Amino acid sequence: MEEKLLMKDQIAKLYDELAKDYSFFAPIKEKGNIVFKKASNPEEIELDYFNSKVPPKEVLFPKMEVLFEYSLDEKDVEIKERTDLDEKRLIFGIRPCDAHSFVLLENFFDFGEFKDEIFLKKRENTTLIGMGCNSPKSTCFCTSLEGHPFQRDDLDVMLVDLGDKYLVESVTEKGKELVQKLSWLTEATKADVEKAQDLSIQAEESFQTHLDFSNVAKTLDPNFDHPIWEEISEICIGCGTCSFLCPTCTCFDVIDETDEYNNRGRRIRIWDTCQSCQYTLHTSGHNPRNSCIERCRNRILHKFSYYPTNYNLIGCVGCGRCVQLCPVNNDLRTIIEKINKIEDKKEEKISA
Amino acid sequence: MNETVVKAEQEKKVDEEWEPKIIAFLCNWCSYAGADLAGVSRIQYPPSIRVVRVPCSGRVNPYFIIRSLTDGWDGVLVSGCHPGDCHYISGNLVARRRFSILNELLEFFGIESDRVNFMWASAAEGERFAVLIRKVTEKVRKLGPNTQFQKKW
Amino acid sequence: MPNIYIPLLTRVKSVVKENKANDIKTIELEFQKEEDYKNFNYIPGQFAEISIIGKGECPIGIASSPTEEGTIKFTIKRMGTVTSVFHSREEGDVVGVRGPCGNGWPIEEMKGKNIVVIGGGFAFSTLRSLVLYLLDEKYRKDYGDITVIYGNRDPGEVLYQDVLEEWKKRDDIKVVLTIDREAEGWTEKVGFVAPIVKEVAPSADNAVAVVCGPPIMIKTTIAVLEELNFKDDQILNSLEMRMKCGVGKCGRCNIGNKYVCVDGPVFSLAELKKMPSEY
Amino acid sequence: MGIETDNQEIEKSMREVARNLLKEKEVDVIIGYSKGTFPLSTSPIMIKKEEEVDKLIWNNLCYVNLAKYLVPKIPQLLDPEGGDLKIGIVSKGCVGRALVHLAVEKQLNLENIKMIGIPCNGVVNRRRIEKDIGEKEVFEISASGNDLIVKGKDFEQKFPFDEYINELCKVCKVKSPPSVSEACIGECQEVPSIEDDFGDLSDYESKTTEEKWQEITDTLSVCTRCYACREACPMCYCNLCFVDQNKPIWFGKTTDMSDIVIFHLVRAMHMAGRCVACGACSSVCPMGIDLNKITRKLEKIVKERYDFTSGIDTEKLPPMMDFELEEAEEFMLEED
Repeated sequence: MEEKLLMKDQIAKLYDELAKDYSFFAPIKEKGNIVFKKASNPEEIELDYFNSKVPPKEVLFPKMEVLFEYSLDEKDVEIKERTDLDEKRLIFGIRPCDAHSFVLLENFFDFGEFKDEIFLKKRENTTLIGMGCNSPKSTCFCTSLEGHPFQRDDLDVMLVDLGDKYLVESVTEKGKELVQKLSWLTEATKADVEKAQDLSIQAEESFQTHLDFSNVAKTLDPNFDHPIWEEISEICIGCGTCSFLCPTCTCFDVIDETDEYNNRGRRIRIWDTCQSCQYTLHTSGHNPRNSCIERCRNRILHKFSYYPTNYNLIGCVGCGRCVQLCPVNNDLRTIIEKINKIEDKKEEKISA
Repeated sequence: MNETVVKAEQEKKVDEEWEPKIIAFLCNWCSYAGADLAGVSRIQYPPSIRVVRVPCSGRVNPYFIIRSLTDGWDGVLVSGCHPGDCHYISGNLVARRRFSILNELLEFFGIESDRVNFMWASAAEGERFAVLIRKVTEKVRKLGPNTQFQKKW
Repeated sequence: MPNIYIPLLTRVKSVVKENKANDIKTIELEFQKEEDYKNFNYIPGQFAEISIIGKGECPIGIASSPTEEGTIKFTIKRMGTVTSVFHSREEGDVVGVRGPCGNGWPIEEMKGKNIVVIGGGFAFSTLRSLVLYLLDEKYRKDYGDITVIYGNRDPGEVLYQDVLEEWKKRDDIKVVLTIDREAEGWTEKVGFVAPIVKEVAPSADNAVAVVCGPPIMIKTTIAVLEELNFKDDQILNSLEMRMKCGVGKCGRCNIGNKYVCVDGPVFSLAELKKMPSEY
Repeated sequence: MGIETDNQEIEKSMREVARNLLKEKEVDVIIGYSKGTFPLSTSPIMIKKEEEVDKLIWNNLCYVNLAKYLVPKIPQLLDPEGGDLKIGIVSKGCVGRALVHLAVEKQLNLENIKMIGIPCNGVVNRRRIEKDIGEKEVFEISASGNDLIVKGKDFEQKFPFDEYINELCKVCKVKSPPSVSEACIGECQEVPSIEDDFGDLSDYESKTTEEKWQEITDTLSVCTRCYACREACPMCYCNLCFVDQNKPIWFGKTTDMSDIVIFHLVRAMHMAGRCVACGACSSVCPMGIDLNKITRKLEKIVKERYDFTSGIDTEKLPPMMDFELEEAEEFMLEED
């Protein structure tokens, strides 16, 4: 049988074996928040969790990343490229929605003539061991976006929590190789597989949020100047939490940092957000997105209109982070519902 | 004695020669002239300070002080005219309020507030200037090199 | 796959002060490595991310034409942090260049057509590149009549006076210069660009108008061009946007689903009308 | 006390006041709180029509400081000419303080504002509750006696209300807005000079410098530099924040420890004598960082040094706008 079993008390063994070859990233509790961090010992790993607060994009697209370093002297500059991109990484316990976000990120960084080697190379050297969501949160809506709490397509290896053990299923070649290396895994029985299937159905049925995305892109396109944007942005305070902690947001700022006393420096990128008013501010003082209205609109359109147009994918994975963490509870689900209502009105007009 | 103190003691012995580097923002009208007077009068004081002349102690933005620390200066000194003597009437009084709050906050954030020092010195107080520079240098020397707050690369 | 964020290193070959106010300079750069220059294949209208290593980067339109061999030129107005540092650069200083970025003027599609080049102020840099390219003996025969209308606030602000003089001497190009208000010693036209365009009245038949300048000039000029029967797809524009990466990754320069840095900066009016007015 | 039950009276009178204000055209818009989309949340709301007044709610989860909306004028709060609309604003104590202080800083005109005063008995510290229940989802929160009852799938947990409100609320002395002008209607109070011993800080302040650094860096280490604290703060209304300045770049924007500490240190610096201790910064932090200690320290500094409490007096100048010739200067270097 393809499927294997991993006992819960064998996590340490798994860690010990894989941490030799990989940088082992796993959900770890830090100050009450789950985050994906390089685990230094197997005890840190926290697998009984909903989802991490900071999305695992952080592993490949960190909050701060060096683009290149340089040394400076009077008349010369020497540029040092990054050499650490070949590090083999393993993200253990990633949720299917976040794994799907990697597909979006890959699409984005690979798009067009210019390819972001820093991200893509890291992605190439990363293996994803995902974990099915037995109990999705009430704010989750991945099923509305063709996702599924047990979606395996975007993972290399899929784990399903069966209570005292995990069902291990390799999805890609990369995953198969990795599982083969773990020769001590026991065979799964048919009952185990069936239980996993039951859990999958249970999880799917437990979803409370169902949104209709089928017409969102089509509705958004002609409604750029619709008054609904004023309504949506009314209470937004422009903090950018939604985009900082969004698994699919990729915007960054580029900054030069110089250590003048040691004649060296680095050009770095840090996360940025389209919700900040400095984001699009021209040097001349002109700002194309001068108020919350335009900025909120840009975020929604980017995810639900520009993404579909450019990559044929919706730029949202339904993880619900922005819903939970928005300080003013400007709920994305409500926004989508409002957008869907725009069309209803139009249809009424036509029929009337 | 706890471990860190012991370690600091050891380091000090190894680096007996270590001379702190202190950045000094001196107001143009009093303290800078005071420093000048100390020099002209040949009063000895440690060569630890590097002077930045500013128009008034009120010109010293707390950014200057904090940035100096992150850039790795071991100490910061701001000196202006005595209260009431400000060339711009109240610049030093405004500065004093700022410094009082900065001083308390630095301590509160666990940044060795002895690294950041404020003083008044008039143009006639060459002697006082030298004495206080000695005092600042000793204070900072006791703390050792500034590594805690310096930006890590 | 090269790291797209690493600039190629060049050195400043010459610096020319362009205006009386001395806030515009043209900097000529020479690549440190010969092969870098060979790989730097650009067309007029493209831009490059030029950087002072240690200070930052900014997107600047390439002012030189690919026909001017050996070096590339940028005309830089002193505005922000990076451009201010550029103004203090001297011969031999190191400058980083990343690019070429953007689409540039559609020189292939413009073949066989009459070209009307309308520029205002400092935005003339990529137009200089374009006109020089069109006038090159290799390419001149591919294009029809060339009309250049170039407006400025006052005589001291007119850029590229040397090339303008040369163009005026030629008979295969019509050059119209104008300034906003009369000034001593000025013998050319006086008036805003839009009315001058109306006066010159270039024919819209088989023509392409290339418009570049401050927003208000673009707005008024487009109105005039429309009066002259120019269609939306006959009017080309080059947009400005805040940029960081220049390669479509940092996200900020989008107008709708288009990124100005890779899909632009050149858009026809027809394209612009389809895009949301968020620029 | 509590989430729903005892608030009904307050809610009822608040809605009545709001309805009248709108009916009499005394205000054009009411800013208040409405129900959130999941437990432990509430959402600000702007109400322009009388019939929508019933959407207003009041409970112990109303943590956003509504005064924020009055500073960066959002288009909806402006009339067609760009002037100010008359605004009614549901004000608990700290919202009132923020409005008063903003008036002192000439950021708004109290004549255009009606504060609908509400006695607040503390905002539930939702981040702490979330932390304490761990990886579980809350379905319902209610109050019973002095306890908060949090229910979820397969669990029910009690939290003593007095303990699980924000640290700042525990020591809050201005529970309903100060009645400084005619702006205040509803429940308001005369706020005389405030006495506070800042006993809650003594534990921390008795630590050594090194321990303090440890604790501060430990607390701040999860900061992602999203600046939600800044954006939620009613006093952070600068057009260009010091971290965003790039001419020159004073401080780094990275998540290096020193950069993070600087951001919070300098922000604190700018808040001295201005912070109204609403705790919005901590409530909105997505990473759950507790900045309340810093807030308290700021209050303490200005109270002890300059006998000033922000947002209770429209006449008195804030300490950073003022100076005196004779003043304590024990921190200045003196000859021995």
